[in-house]
Amino acid sequence: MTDTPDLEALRRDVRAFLAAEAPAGWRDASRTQEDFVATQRDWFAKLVKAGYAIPHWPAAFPGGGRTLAEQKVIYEELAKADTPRLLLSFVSTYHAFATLHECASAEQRDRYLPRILEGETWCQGFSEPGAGSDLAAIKTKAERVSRPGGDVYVVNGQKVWSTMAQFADKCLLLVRTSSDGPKQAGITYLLMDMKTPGVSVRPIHQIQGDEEFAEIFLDNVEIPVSERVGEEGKGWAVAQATLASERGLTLMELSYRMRGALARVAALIQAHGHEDERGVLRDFGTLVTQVDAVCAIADQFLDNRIRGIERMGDASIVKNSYSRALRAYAKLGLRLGGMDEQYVAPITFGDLNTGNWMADFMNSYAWTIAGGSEEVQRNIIAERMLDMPREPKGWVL
Amino acid sequence: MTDTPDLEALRRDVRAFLAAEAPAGWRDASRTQEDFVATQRDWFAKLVKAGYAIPHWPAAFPGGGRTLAEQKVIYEELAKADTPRLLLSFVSTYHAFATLHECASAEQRDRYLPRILEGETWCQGFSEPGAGSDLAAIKTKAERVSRPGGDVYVVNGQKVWSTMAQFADKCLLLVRTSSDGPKQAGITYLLMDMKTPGVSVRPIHQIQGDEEFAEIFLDNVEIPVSERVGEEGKGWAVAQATLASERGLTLMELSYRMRGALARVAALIQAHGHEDERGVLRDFGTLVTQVDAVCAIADQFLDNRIRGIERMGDASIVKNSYSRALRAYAKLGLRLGGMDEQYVAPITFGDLNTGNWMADFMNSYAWTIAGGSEEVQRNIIAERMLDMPREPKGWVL
Amino acid sequence: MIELNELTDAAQKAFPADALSPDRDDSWKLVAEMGWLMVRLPEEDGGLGLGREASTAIHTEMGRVLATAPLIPAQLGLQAVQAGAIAERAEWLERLAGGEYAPLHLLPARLERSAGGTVSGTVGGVFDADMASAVVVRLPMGYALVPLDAPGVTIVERPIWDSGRRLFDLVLDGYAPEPALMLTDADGAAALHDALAPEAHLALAADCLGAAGAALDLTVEYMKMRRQFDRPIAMFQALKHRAADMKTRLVVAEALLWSRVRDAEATSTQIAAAKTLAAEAFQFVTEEAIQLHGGIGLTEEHPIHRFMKRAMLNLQLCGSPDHWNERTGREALAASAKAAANAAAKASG
Amino acid sequence: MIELNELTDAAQKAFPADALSPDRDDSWKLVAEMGWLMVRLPEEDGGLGLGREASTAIHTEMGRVLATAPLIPAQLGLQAVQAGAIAERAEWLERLAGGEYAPLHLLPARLERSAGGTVSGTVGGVFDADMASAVVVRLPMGYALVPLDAPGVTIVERPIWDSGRRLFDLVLDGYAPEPALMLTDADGAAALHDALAPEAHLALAADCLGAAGAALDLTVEYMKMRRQFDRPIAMFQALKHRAADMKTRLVVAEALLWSRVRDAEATSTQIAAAKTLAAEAFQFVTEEAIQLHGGIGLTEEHPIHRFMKRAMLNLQLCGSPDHWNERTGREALAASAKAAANAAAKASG
Repeated sequence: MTDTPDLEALRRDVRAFLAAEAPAGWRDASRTQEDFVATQRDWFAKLVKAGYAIPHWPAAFPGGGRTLAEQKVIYEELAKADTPRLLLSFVSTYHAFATLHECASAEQRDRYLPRILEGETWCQGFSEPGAGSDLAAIKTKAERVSRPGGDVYVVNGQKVWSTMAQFADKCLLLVRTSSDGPKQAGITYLLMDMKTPGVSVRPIHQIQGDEEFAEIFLDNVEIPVSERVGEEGKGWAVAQATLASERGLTLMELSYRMRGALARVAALIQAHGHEDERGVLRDFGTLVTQVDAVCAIADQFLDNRIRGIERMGDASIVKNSYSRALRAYAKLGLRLGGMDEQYVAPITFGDLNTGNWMADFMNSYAWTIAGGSEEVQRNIIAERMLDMPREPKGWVL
Repeated sequence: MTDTPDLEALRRDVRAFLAAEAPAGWRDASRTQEDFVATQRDWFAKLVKAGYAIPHWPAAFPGGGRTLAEQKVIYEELAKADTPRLLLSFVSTYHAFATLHECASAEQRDRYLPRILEGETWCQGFSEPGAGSDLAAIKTKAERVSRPGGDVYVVNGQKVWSTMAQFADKCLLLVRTSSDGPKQAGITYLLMDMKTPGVSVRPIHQIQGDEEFAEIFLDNVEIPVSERVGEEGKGWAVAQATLASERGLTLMELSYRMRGALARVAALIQAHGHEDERGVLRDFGTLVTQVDAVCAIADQFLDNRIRGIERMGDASIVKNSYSRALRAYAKLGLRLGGMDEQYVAPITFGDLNTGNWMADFMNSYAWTIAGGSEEVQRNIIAERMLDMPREPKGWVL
Repeated sequence: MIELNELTDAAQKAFPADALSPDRDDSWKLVAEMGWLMVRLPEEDGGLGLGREASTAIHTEMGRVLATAPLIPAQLGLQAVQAGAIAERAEWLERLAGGEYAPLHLLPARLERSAGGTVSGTVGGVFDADMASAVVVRLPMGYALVPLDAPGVTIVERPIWDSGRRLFDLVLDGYAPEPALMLTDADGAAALHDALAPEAHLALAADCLGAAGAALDLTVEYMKMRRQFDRPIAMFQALKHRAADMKTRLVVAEALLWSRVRDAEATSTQIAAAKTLAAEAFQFVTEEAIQLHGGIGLTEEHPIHRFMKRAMLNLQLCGSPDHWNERTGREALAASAKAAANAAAKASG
Repeated sequence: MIELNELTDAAQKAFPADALSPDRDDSWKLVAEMGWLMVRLPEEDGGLGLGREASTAIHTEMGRVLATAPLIPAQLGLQAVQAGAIAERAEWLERLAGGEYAPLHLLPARLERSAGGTVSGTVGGVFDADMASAVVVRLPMGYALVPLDAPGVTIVERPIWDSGRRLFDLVLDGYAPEPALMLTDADGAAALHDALAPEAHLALAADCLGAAGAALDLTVEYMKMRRQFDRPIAMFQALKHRAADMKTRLVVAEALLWSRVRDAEATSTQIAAAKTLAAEAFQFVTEEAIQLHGGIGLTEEHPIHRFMKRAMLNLQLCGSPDHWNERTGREALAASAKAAANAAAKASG
């Protein structure tokens, strides 16, 4: 879609802000987890101040009340200016916000939302070792117990794949309060302070050397019943609101960033003197078109949302085509880089351009596995867009 | 395996025969179905006379009694000399032979086997429109009825994908004599004369212009009970013998033929002046190695059979790797040939080298679809070689 | 202004999805009646003056039914005449917009010019020359209308696998071009070619994606209907996932096409890349479609093979994927080098 | 003569499949004790005099456990010394067969020779230089044993993603080659290279396929154990079919490798092609393995990532797939042209 005059004005404002304030050299300043966290906090605070951190929040918050079209303009510009992605505050501003805004009590909302803007960060305690694609299979158990200060849930279990839980202040926690009936029915949604006794966090050592995720161990953790969102046993519906909170902006942003990063492949071709070999240019051209097409579909997805004509399954198409293009991008880099890429190089945390193609290649798996695996997305596309039959429900071994 | 002195001697004999007798220009002489059939009959008769047509038959037949190692030598040499494949007599010398030899009565055997050497040809009436990969689902119905000359089966139904049934004298026919119990249990195996009243044959127009297969319509066809092979209701076991009759020689032969046919791709590269474009040579080299590997696996499969160490699933690996290589071969030819290949050219029947890459490409689907589709082979590989679980048997909608 | 979905609706009514490969001559009449020949013709020339979106929508629908009428070469021929400067331009435009047929050839011409100024050789890829009054040809001296009844001009049909289309060679043997029918001179030919190429690519891309969509629909329908092992084969996850990948390739190629249709600044290589992606998606969808149809897909009884044959033809028209992917890579590399040089200059300046 | 399966059994006992990445120094001792360093050494030189089949069997088993001991460069170094003509050849061979380590470097050397005859520059891809007494290096003047304690010789470790292997640069700074340690002269270097290259490719191919087999085993085991949606994920047809394709790629690459091992007439390019196919199969298997393991495959807790990292490294050692596939195509094209010319000559003669 073409910008309206309002959008054009916004775009100019964002560009002016970025020209003045976009952090330079942040990649080199994000070589350790600590430096990465500091860079993230600093950039988030700047964006909050400028009014571009939470465009999707209600107008009551400074910088909020933006339309989706406006949000798109902001993210496009952030991507084109190659600024750091807001990874540390992502769960807070999207998942925690959506949960609090749509499902929590007024008291909970008023307590927690302002603190997010002050830098309080949230993590998500959803997945478990036995519950990945099959999230409803969670086993972390919560028992309601009376205490002098009011009833609490006593929680025991283990969560995994919790993004940056090691730096989080708060946690969106799914627990099982009942084992009767369909597995979705016994799930309850709690807000947990990460400093509560019995909570321990262990970062997960990832194969590319990053520690983006953590495990959370819960050992008789007591959470006041007042921290429950929605009714007991109705947590599954709240979780859906949490998961639906991100409206395609991320993949649009990432697609644009991948397009920008094609310059890295080009530089590799030039550095290795591959220009004259038709196979290489052909493969590079194929990748360029693939990435352009992913940008186009991500763009179209948001435009359709803005116009209210999104279809079931569209998001799965965007995710699968993005993740495949990212894999192809990393593999071409790996192939052209040859032996050089087999040596370990310092990486930049939280970037699709880590500085080493092996690390980029490994990172690309996060997109085919996490957030609904490639296979789960294929099921969704086949069943919801092509109306193909689901596997029978009563399928038991 | 290296040839023993006996095998070496056989190889020399075959080569000498081929140097003298291998038909020249058979491709140009097989541009119509009629010419193709004539070429086939002629070449089969020559091979019968020379003693190379039925090496797998018992020694009582002239040219029979060969070991599998000897058979392999013969087929290798037939492939290397680029002789016509024995398509018209294939069902007769393998499927009909195995059925008659292993499962039929002495009377049936003595009546039909010698006639095959005289040129009588058989076709196979197994698949039906509703029973392809799921062969046991056949519906062609046979009812036993008394007749003055003896009981007969009255058969009604339709068969499909019957290779060259339009030229066949006889048919190996699967019919349903009972609908009770497991679907395999009600199947009976009959030998049918194609000239019986009520039999009509309609060649299938294939998308590449060939008519290799036909449909057989059966309208109150009366087949004497004496033409039954095995007991009534025990036809499924006989059918397994029929289907198992071909012991990997075909794919070995075809793989060697594909290796020979790589010269066509090379000629295309030279004709179009693609030599200097690295991408083309890279892709050609990848294909060459793929085809060499298929020859190696087909070879190894036969060697393992000869040594008695074949494993479950081996045949599926050979079939899937051959069919994928054939597809890749045809697609590279199609790609390098460019627009030229879009024009219809006269094709050679029954050859992987038809003279037009579009036709070759279409032919390649026969190998991923017929004789157990690629997907069925994948199931077999996963279940029998990797011991992965089958889908539950009681899976009903 | 006509809305896009109105055009699409009208096209679907005129060419219903269940009537594949509709009769060529009937289709041609219908196409002329619907005014589609003059969709892109400017209003000042008596046309509808619609943009790329309109023609893309129409070509998509024509692709969907495996159109046999040569709308694409006709549109291009008309655009060539419109851009040309012949004396009887207005008359030609009126005749062509009304249903007379003068296609642009879609494959290279291999022509030689004699000392006397006549031209001999073969012009490839003329669609349905049997119904043409003239062909717009790139001659050595520029683009020209070559009347089929002129001396030294013959046509030779060359059957192709895609039996829904008819391709001819236009054979020139000492043909003397008429000065009054020269649309451009030799210098102007390159400019006209550059103007027509994106139009050809957009039209072919739309044709590919309309047809790919129809092939996917047929396949999904077949998978839901065809039963093996007591269930529809659409229930086998391995097959279901392949259908999902077909859908994904198709939708992504559509998104790129429409973004380029709407991007007035897209380069001709970028537009050719959209056609390449569309043709490759069409090829992928139809290759999978044949396999998923099993045996029936290998017979002429079932129409799915016609989609595959069209896919293979479309892949080759106006440049192969190899050609355009390499060009895309080369241009992206050059652009990237330039950007890097600019950035370096800025940093040091 | 030792039977192949005896060798394999002994190797599997010494290096059991469940002890991945066994300690390097322990492994090295074991390898020396088992006599594997002298497997290919001719009997007249005090070795076992076994052929390619034996070393292929051993390297397959070492691949299976993701060996950390540098048997491949050691074998190649020993073969280079064996083929060389130095005065103390017998003593060197005895020491090397007994466990002293003098690897061949597996990546190119970028060296310059000074006017005075000294050599400077970097020799890439020296495995485990920290335990070597000397390195067999291709110097500008021929292959030589370069002692690590010689003046002007230093080693620099360069960490790689495959943490089960240790790679060093050998840095020469005005190193004066000792004439007594020259294995070949400049002319003989090419011949020795051509003799060693197939050995290197066969060893790496075996390493790839042993490891790919182990990666597939781990994956299949995981798929049978891991449950989602109330069933083992091995029961999902789409995933099951992917495992079948992994098995197919692996078995086919194995067949090609063994056919080339046993074919005394296989050219060095044909052997490199078998390594390329093996490395590509290993890459394919491990890429799929990571996906099929889901999240756990992305953590260092689970060993599957180590297979993937080794696959990526092996792909680059001794020439990339791009390089060898192109070479294979070029040679096949030349052979085909020659055969066609011969046939034509025969027909006309």
